[in-house]
Amino acid sequence: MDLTWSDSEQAFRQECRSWLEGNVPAGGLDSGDTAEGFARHLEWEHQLHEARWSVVSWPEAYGGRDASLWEWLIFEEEYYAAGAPQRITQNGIFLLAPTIFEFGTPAQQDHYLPRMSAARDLWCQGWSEPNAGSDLAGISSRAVRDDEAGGWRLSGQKTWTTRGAFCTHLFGLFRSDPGSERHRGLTYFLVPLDAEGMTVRGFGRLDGDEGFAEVFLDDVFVPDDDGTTATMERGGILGGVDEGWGVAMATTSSERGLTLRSPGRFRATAARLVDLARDRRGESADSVLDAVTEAWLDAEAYALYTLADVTDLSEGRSPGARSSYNKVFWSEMDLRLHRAALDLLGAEAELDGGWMKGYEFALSGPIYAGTNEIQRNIIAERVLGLPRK
Amino acid sequence: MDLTWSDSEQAFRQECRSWLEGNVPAGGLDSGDTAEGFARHLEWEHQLHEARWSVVSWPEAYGGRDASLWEWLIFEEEYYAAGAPQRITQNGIFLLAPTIFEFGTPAQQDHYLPRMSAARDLWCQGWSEPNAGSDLAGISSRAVRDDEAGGWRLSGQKTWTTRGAFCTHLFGLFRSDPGSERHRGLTYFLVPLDAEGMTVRGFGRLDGDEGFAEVFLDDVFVPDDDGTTATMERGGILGGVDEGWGVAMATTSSERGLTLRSPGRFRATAARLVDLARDRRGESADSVLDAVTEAWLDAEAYALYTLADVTDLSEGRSPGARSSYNKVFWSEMDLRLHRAALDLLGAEAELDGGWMKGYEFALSGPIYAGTNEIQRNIIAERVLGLPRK
Amino acid sequence: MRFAPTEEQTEFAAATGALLADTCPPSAVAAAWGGEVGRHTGLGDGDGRIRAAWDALVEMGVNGILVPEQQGGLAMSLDHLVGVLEECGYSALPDPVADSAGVVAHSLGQCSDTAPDVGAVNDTLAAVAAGSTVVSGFGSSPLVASATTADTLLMFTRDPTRVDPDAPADPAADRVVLLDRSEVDLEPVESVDGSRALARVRWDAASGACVAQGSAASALTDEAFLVAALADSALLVGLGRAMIDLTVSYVGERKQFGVPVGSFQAVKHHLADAALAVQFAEPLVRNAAHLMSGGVAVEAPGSIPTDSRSVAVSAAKARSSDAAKKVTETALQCHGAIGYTVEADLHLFMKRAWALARSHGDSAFHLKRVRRQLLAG
Amino acid sequence: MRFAPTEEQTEFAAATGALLADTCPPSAVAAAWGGEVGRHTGLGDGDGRIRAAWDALVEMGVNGILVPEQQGGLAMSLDHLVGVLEECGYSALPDPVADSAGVVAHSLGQCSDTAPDVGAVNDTLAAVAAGSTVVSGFGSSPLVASATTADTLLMFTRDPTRVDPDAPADPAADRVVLLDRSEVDLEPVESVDGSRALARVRWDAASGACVAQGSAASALTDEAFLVAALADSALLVGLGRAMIDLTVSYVGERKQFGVPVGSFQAVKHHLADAALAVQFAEPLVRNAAHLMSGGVAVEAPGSIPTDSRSVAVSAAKARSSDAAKKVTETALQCHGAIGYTVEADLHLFMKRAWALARSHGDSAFHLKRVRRQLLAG
Repeated sequence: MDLTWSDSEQAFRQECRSWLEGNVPAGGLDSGDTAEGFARHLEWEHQLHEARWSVVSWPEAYGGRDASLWEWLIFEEEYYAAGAPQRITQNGIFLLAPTIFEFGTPAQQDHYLPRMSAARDLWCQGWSEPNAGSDLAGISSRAVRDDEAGGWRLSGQKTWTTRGAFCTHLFGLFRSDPGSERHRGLTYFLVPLDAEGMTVRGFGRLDGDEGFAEVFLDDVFVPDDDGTTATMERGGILGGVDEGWGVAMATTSSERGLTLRSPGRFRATAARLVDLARDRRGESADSVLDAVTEAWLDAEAYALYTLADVTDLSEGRSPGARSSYNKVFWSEMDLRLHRAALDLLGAEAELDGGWMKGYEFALSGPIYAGTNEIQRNIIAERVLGLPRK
Repeated sequence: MDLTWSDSEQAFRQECRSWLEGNVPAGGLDSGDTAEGFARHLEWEHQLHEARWSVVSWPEAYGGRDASLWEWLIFEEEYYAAGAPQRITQNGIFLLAPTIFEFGTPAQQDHYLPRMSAARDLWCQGWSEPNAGSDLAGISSRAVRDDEAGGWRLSGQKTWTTRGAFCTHLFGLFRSDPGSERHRGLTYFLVPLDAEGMTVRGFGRLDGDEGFAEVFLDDVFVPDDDGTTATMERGGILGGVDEGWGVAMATTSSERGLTLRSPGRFRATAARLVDLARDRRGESADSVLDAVTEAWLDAEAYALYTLADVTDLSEGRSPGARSSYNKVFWSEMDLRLHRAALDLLGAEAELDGGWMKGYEFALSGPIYAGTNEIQRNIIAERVLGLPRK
Repeated sequence: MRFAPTEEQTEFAAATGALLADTCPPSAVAAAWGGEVGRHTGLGDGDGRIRAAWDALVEMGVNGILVPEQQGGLAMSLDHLVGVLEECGYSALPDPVADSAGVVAHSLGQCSDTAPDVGAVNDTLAAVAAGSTVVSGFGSSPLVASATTADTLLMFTRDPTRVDPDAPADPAADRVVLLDRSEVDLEPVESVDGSRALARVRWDAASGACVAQGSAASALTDEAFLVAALADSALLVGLGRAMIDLTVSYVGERKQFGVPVGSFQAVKHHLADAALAVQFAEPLVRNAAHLMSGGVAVEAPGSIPTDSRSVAVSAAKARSSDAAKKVTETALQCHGAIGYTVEADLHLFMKRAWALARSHGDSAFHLKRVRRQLLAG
Repeated sequence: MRFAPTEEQTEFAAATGALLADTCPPSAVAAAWGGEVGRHTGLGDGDGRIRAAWDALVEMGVNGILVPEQQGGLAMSLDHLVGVLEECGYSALPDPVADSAGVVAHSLGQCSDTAPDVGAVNDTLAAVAAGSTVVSGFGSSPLVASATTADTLLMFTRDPTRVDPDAPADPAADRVVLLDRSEVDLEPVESVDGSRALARVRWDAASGACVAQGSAASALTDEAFLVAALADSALLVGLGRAMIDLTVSYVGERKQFGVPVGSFQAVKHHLADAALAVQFAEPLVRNAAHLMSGGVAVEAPGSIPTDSRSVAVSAAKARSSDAAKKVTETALQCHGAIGYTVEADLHLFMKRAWALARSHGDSAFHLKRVRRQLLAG
């Protein structure tokens, strides 16, 4: 065990902290899930990119700093501790980029990644459909081969597309083999939201923000890849035709994807919670102060757990089974953190402030990216080895 | 609403209280699940019977007092509040007797019930088998027809038979139709434990008491009922041949069976818990005192819930769905009560005292009489109406 | 011994439920947020009222349940009212029935002979029965729902949730007054529940019609606070039931992996636990209502000597708040993503529950009150 | 930055685990209760020792992990020991390794130069490394496991769980001494875990060899208490893992309704939750061990200033105790009736967990310690 940071890591932290101190907008930004808020967030993303903080762990060629996993953790800690804005580019960077790194052609990487890091292309995910939520393999949106035009025609409906109303591009799975069922015969498509035949309808999230969208595709054409920029601008395929499931799954469990959610965000929330509790100590019941303490302990435990994961990854060992536990823990911890805050606020909790908004947001954690019920099945079956049937 | 007791109920309570004050053994009795303890408990049961307190709600002819459900509740409250001994006759009185009342012939009723109320026959249940625990319909012990001898021959193995090592009789289900499966083809038998071919092996419960037994049946003969005492002494059948499942189920959901567990026991435990908490207030953490308060609230809520159930029953309405909630609640409440007590005791909790024994006993609550997982399925499917498949 | 509503009470509540099913469907609740019905893209600009429901309830006599006959009321008890309030919760009615017909009617009824300004008290009681909207607030600048549309406000100088029980405030300083809406300073504030039409009320304790002062005001404040917490509890039980029903209905239809979501054991057990919480909260609410109606507590051996009314109400509020909060999270999780939108009705109920669970003392506050009494001796 | 045991530590722990799998199977633990192996019909009359396991551990050097080289030890750290203790927990070893090799060796090592009776301290350290059994107790008449077979007892006058943190005891009154077993008064008492061989120890603080007194004794008491709580935590993590493994194995085989019990979603989720609790307790234990070994805490922005060693140990003990208690109930529920008997091995692990979860401060005590530091500023 050695829980100290190296000199270069310390320097990285210092550089990061200084920049954030000088640049994070005072008072924060409004939600990135409203049209006005999104525009301001976009400016912020451009600012991050210019200072090369938008994708620290990426190669320099794509706008990154070739940062190590440890440095990425440091960046995240500093970012959240500074109260910096939520990342509207997150779905692209965390969910799509690892897939492009692994399955994209060199030309695709060169085309898409710099535009993503610069927040020129803004990606939303197109996994869910009205009848394919938890059951992702239930996808029925289809890709029909058009040999004559040399490409594919996409039709169907995607939904619960976070920030779909404001993004520029969509990535998602489409059924390319019409006779296929379940996981087979799906292809991973990239497609611009301004393509002909595409309709985006924003709708209200729980907190009232227009964060979600339904995306209707009516014969949207995606040309075959000829390696040219002009074609790639009209979309493309990641990995092979009919191999979309494997492509998508390979990176949903990526260490930089959703399973390794950086502890910085939760520790920052925990620190704010402790501040609130100190303010309200005198008027709060013991049970609430205990709940605050438990939630803070959660954040500590999660941070340490993550250090163990990153140690494994950095030393070339797969954390494997361990990572299955992460999503259940962080999503339920996030709820505990926010519940404790609302209980500190008492009658004032219903005011539509940061903690209530944060609670509403946290409520989505146990649902998205595989409900926690599915995650618990995975823990039981794949980690503990209980029988599937 | 009228939460007062009538004059006659008050008088009943007073009579009950006076008798208990004069008769409950000071300092209590040792566990009824050891050989020595059982003998002392048996004396106590005889004492109860002589004063007509063993089965207050039964007809006077069978040793009861024709008490109303309200009076039964009062008796239970007073009994537990007085710290009177656990009832070793409980399995017969709560599980078997309602079945005899409903399905027994008049001769069976006249034979078995007075002997049960007098604690001359001591009944243990023979539901579970090594491969039929939660899945009661998985019973494989069999009853083979012997026309020549005029009766049935029982073989197989029953297990987790509470106090089987000390009882005199067993009631349980046996597969009488060899070609039958699951719930069909079972018959409800009564059989003395001293019958030829019967072997009882006691084994240790979690708390170390020899409370459980395995009962091995090897060609145990049960003669056909000819209405004579001599025959009934050798056992018999309740309800029809091959109709055992319906017979057993009709009364496992009986209001006097396990679903309506009287609140007296839990309120008495809660009162002792509060006493302990007052003693240890100064040295206990807030979270433990909160847990005490929550557990006490559970007992209050359960007592009130039961009053609503008994009101329905007394006025001829079936509490129906409501009663499905009872078992899950009281069994988990019993755990909360005991956990809180152990936490008050801190390092002294591991001493093998009353609270630890009580905790160990409480741990069986969520398992027996249909695990709480099965109970929750029932709530979801039969009460809330969720789809079975 | 009889632990059940009377037949009359059961029928009255059922009639209220039927009336609200007609006049207060989820679309009407959504409309009370303001904006386009069923589409909420921000906080509401509605006034938190469903006039058709209110008028129908007034006509039925609900608002006068606790009002004495002399003032045109039904002179019934809180026992009677809680069944009605459960129905109001069940349909997420945003109108302030609990306040007007509950806290206000009960409080004014307590001092219709003794108030310094008996005239104002009795006029207001009569107005309540006739459909006037009177809401209540505790403390010098409380958050009050529906204040912006209220005719009158019943204000208490002391907020019992803000007082250290180890150092109780001076009873002589307490004062209770009736104020016209024009006499107070209203600052509308955004609640997570847009139909709450929440406002912060600032007021001058020296103004208005005096209902009680000194020790009488102190006793009245404690009493009114108990009624307020009890009324919230009844609403929360109704909200809990409604969310369970909504969810059961949804998961019975929604299919994933080729089967209804409701057939998964995890979903079944989540909902069974939610139902358990509501089931065992309700008797505490009914018991508290009975005691607050002057009923005698159940006598049982070994009962802990407590101020049974106060403990009973705190028990009801603690458990109904916890149950309702638990149900919101269960309902949302079982709905999945659709529950996380304002396209589904669920959010109307959840947000109300979040607000009420913490109004007039949250579960932690009330648990502490119970603990204090229970472990004091 | 590196949050993982060294390769050497991992290998040492694995070797310990392999050794214990041989020498400390459940049947041996059952035998340590006394009575017929595998049949417990009452509390044990065994002495709570598995000599073969103890001797093998001594030979391997486990008992001397914390003992300085001059006294024949390995002069390693608590970092090293916790991995070994997790293995001891995993096999439910009843022998007092945590006490002898942990609390005692660490405490005596802290004052091998400064103790009033340096000779006794160093002799005892050497004896520990060589396999002598030394156990510890806090307070004037503590419960001490394995006291009846111990050669020596390290006794602390102050029990930190019994002191009101608002009115700390007078440090000058503290005293720490070493006593031969013959110098104390042992009253065997029944523990729920028959292999604990528990006794109440009454002793005279003026007797024995003085290890520390006054402020040095006070500091040593606090330090020893942290090590004791940490050692319990490591054992609890091991016990938790063992019970999960036992249960997974059982429910994979046991069939009901024609399928393995482990295929029911409710059972899966129970076990997933149990595993989650243990997974996220373990890093807290490792972190606490690191800090107690002199390691520096992770630096992160916005960290709350706390006494990091004390908070880290309390965090570890609180979470490992809660996790282990949760696992006992889950394991029993998933086993069903067989778990409720002494025929299954499970009870040996559960009962140990119940005892250790509440020794040296239970989760409520340690949570309060964390809360006090966290919310003080």
